[in-house]
Amino acid sequence: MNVHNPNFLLMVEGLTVSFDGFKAVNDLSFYVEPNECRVIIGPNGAGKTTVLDLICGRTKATSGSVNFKGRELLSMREDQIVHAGVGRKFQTPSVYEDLTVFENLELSYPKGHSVFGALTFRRDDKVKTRIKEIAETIFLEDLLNDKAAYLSHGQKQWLEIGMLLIQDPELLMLDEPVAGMSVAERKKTAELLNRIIQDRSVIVIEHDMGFVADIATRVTVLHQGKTLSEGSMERVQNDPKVIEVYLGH
Amino acid sequence: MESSSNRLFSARDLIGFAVLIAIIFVVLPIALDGFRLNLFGKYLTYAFVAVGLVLCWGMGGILSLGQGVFFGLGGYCMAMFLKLEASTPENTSIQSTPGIPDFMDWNQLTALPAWWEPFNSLFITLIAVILVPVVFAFIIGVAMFRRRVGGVYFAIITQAFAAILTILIIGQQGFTGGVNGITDLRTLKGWDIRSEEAKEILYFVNGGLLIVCLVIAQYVRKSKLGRLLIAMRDQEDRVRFSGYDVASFKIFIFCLGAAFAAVGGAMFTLQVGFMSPTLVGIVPSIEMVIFCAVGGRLSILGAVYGALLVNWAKTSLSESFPELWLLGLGGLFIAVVMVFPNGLAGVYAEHVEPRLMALLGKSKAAAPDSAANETPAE
Amino acid sequence: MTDRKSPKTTIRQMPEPSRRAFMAGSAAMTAALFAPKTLFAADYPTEAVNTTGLAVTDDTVTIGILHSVTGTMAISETGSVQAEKLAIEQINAQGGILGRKIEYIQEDGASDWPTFAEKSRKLLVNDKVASVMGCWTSASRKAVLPVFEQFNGMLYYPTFYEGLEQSPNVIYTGQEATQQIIAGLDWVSETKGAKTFYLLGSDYIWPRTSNKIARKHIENFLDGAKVVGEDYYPLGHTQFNSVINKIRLRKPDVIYAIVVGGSNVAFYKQLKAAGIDMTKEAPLVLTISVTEDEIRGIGGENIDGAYACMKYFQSLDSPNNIAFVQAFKDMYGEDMVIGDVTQAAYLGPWLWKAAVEKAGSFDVDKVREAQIGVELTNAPEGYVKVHENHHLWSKTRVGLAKADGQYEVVFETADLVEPDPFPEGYQ
Amino acid sequence: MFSDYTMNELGAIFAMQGFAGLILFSVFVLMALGLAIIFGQMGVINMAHGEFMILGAYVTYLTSNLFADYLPSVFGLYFFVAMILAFIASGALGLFVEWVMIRHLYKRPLDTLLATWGLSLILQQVYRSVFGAREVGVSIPDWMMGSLPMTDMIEVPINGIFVMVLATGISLAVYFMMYRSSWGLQVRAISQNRMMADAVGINTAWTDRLTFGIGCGVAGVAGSAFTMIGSTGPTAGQLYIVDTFLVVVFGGAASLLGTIASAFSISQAQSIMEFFLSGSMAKVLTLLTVVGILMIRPQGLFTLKLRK
Repeated sequence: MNVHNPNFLLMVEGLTVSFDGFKAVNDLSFYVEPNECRVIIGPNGAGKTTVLDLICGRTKATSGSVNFKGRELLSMREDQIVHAGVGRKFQTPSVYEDLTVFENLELSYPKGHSVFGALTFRRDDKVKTRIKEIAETIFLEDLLNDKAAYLSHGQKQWLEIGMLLIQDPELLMLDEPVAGMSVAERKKTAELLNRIIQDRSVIVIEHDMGFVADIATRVTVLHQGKTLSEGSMERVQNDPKVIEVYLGH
Repeated sequence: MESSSNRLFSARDLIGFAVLIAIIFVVLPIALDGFRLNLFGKYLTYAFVAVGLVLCWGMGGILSLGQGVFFGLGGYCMAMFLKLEASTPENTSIQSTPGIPDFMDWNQLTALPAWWEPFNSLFITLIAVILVPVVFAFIIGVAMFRRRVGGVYFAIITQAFAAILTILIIGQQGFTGGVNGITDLRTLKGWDIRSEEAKEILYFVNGGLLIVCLVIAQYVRKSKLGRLLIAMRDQEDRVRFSGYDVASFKIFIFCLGAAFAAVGGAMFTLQVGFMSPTLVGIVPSIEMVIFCAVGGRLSILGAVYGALLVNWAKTSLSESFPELWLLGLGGLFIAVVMVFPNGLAGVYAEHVEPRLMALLGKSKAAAPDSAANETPAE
Repeated sequence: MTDRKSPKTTIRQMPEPSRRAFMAGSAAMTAALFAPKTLFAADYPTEAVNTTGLAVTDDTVTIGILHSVTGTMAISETGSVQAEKLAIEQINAQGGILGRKIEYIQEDGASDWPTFAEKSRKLLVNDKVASVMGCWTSASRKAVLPVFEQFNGMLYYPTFYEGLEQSPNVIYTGQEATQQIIAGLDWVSETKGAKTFYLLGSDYIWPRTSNKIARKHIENFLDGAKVVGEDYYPLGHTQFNSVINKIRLRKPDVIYAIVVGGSNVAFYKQLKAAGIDMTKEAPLVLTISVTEDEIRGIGGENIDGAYACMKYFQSLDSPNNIAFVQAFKDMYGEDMVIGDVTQAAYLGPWLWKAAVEKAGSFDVDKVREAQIGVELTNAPEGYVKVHENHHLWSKTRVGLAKADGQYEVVFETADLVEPDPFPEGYQ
Repeated sequence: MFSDYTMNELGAIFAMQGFAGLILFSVFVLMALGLAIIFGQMGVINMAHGEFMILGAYVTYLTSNLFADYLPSVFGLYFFVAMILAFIASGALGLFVEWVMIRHLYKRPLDTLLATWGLSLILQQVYRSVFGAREVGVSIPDWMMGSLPMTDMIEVPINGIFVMVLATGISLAVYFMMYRSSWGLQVRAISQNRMMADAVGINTAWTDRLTFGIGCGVAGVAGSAFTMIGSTGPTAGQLYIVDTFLVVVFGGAASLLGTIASAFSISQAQSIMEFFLSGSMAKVLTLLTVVGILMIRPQGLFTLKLRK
């Protein structure tokens, strides 16, 4: 079961978590290929965010297995999972409001992550160049010295995406990246996401169907902690079970 | 900003440090007589703790109500050495067992306990002053932070440690001197620490060590670790998912705070001439937090002024209005929390500095005057 | 039986000459208090009586009062401050010392030992006070002791304490442990036939040392008596049901209690509630830590029937004491009570005055020398005399606690008990 | 150590020791209930908890004096009046403190700790100025000071029974308020999701104030009851604070049942150890055990597993 199939980057098998008897995720299995963009959809309370929490170690699973490039993630600490190559963006933008945009990105730069490393970390040209590069990608190159607290909601979302990009993860997990954005921001974000998902695997939770259709390689529909349907956007949209619980209401 | 914050001292920091150094090494020694200077030396030992709290609490969000434990452990290590030196067979000839500390004799001990033996050596003592509290902090830190205990729970558990250590020291009086503490300390390697010159020299040594600690604190603050602490305080999960082992950073900063407190404790013993469990307990530990809060929980220099101001106010208020002192201290706690959450440093940054800038147009001329406002005038 | 009269343990008598002096001097000294011979400052020029730069002017002399006015110890130390101020006022009313009025600087030790050390330094170094009345706990005394020795100050310390100390810079106006303990144990053994003792105390040096002395005395010098239990609780502990059960199990004749502070209140209330009736003979309670002051907190009805052993009780029926109690109440109110320590604190300024006048100087070295052998014949507790070990010769008394919060004196030693801060048989 | 005693004696002692443990348990429950409400439901750390208790004790003292002066015939009953007055006085002070101070600090729990510590210093000084530095003696009605002989060996202190009955009564009252009243529902709703509670029309400001007031009032009743067993002085409240917090934290802050279970285990452990060891070491060992367990299980004995 734990043998890694090189066809898949991530293998989730039999994943279950129970909160005082309530099974938020129940015997869930799915597989993500390299360079695939998987979108998870489902009604509220289906367990979408919990699945991401389980993969990145934020919530401890009751049973099951999450295999990433041959390594079992369930027994690893959050920071070790990050170093293994998994990046996670939260639903509400979580950036360091007391620090500048530059410092936000710098903290995510994949160097100096031990105590000693952090004490001796030098802000050299390589670091600066890389931060500028990322800042341009996320449309914040002019705001590098502003405190993150002063950014708009959409800009904070971008900043958080940028903080993930600088880590250059192989698997990127995004929880509702366009929620709460204006139409213009949403367009820009879609453009941004389309660019950054090119050379990595991505798992996205999203409600906006137009957006989903735009980016998804495959779609997984969750319902009450289980897979209801899986496949291409077209196939899922035409699945009567899905229409019943989610799309049709 | 990118470039300036990369340097250890910005121009503003430099001025701040220069002013503090001038106050500690020039203004106070000139303005104060020997007695008052020794008092300010004592206040400055609390500043070590307050600076450590700025790093732990202000920046890292870890509120320890047990800093007195580390202050006390450092102080006790130092006191044990000095007590052994003071307990020569000649000085203690009246005892049934000459040559051991007096309180051991009163408690029927007839030989020095084995764990006192290393404290015959100054070298080992100096190592122990730092190491014992740091190891203790490390054990607490690993146990608590690995299990993600934080916030109020951490505060209450550290408070319990302060209570436990106090009861233990008092209960084991044959080994610790009990409620009296370790008193009547006389010489350090033959040098009489009670004389006026010694007290003056100790004051300057104390000031020097404080500056060293401040520079270390400044380095930590300016390093990436400093920014990480703030990041952890506000968005612990985000830091974790940026690939940091949050617990190890918390353990580090908690141990660093403990080390600072321990140095303060050892200097306290040297300057005041004794160590007692009243400096270990809950009340002094909470008072140390208030020194930090009054100075400004985010400003390492502010913490020093906070420790000086509160203690100076305590001494002078309790000289003239002993009954009012508690009301004043209580009011100060509430005022700092409710009205000035950033303490003196916040008041300075928000009100004093901009006005001075506007008045003088130049920061260089402005800083010394304004810092003087923060300093208790004597 | 032969052991009992071992020279180390019996209550030693005053040396004969002193006793004669006492008899003869008694009347004269009493008169001195009420009709003092007036000394004029002009006869004692300042530069002659003060060669070491103390705070002495042509018409005033400044002393220090150093007690806790705030913090947990304020409860106990308030009485001492009041007594010292009363003594100073009375001395001033009689014309002061060497024609100089006493002024005082009061400092608050705030129940915090480093603060005591700091304030004592201030009093001695900055204020140059001629002497200090102060301290209550042993810890505070230990903290200030090196300061007094370094700057050659003079401290009058009022509390009964554990002994094991004899500083040239302290006059101990309260009893040291052997003075207070042994007479009481002998009394309870002789008159009550007590054989078994349960020792109990708050966990710090005074109760532990006192119980150590008590245990040695019980085991070595009381015939067939033994200690059946010994227990210590942290300061401020308020739950004594477990120890009360232990006491029931061991059935001692005497519960020997040295509990202090707030714990006292809890202990006696719980003892009473547990049905241990102290007015009955066994077990009886003998304490050395409850003065009339403490009873106010405990409540007289809760300690009714217990015995206390100390040198002074407010109910002492002598003209000296009646006058003292009246003066105290006139100054501080009718509802005031006076305990052993309060009375001992009252002695401080008087002892110092006597020594200064004997020396004809305020200089600490001369006062110290003159202090030895100084007598007060009209002290509230009766006759006292300063021993060369800086403690006082004094009588020890046993009082029976009454529901009204006073003690009835049921026993007093025939002779003055010699202070013995380093008792050899008890180490 | 038991060889000298008969089985009969030993049985009696163990029975009484068990009872001593139960009294200690009741004392802990009384101390901790008020704090459990405030800390558990509101997340506020009230370091002045002990001073609220002492306020109740002083109210009891005043009431006893009043009865002794004006109603000596019914003096035996004053205690019940005193407890109600203590609840009202401490509760009213609690309401006031919440309004002036606490409500501004809900987002900063660590700061409530500092501010309430300041409050405790102020209250101590006020007590000292009003009632004097000395402890006051509260006269307890005679019927409460004594013991009931169960067998010729076993005696049970009446005030112990009183404390136990009171602890049970107040626990039940708090339980019904928290889990059977609409106020309790509101409090629990707020503690779980303040914004949502606000949105569905719960007057969160008033509910908070009332919660804080009731927590303080319960502390006042506890203080009133403790005049039977402890001392009443300006600084007496400080004695309770560490024990109280440990009981609440050890139980798992949000759980009333946890507080009671933790009070039970800590009191039994302490009471048993006190019997075999010296009191000081028993205390140290108890505290160390509690802290040790908290390190292994920081969430306390009872917690809800929540989905973050």
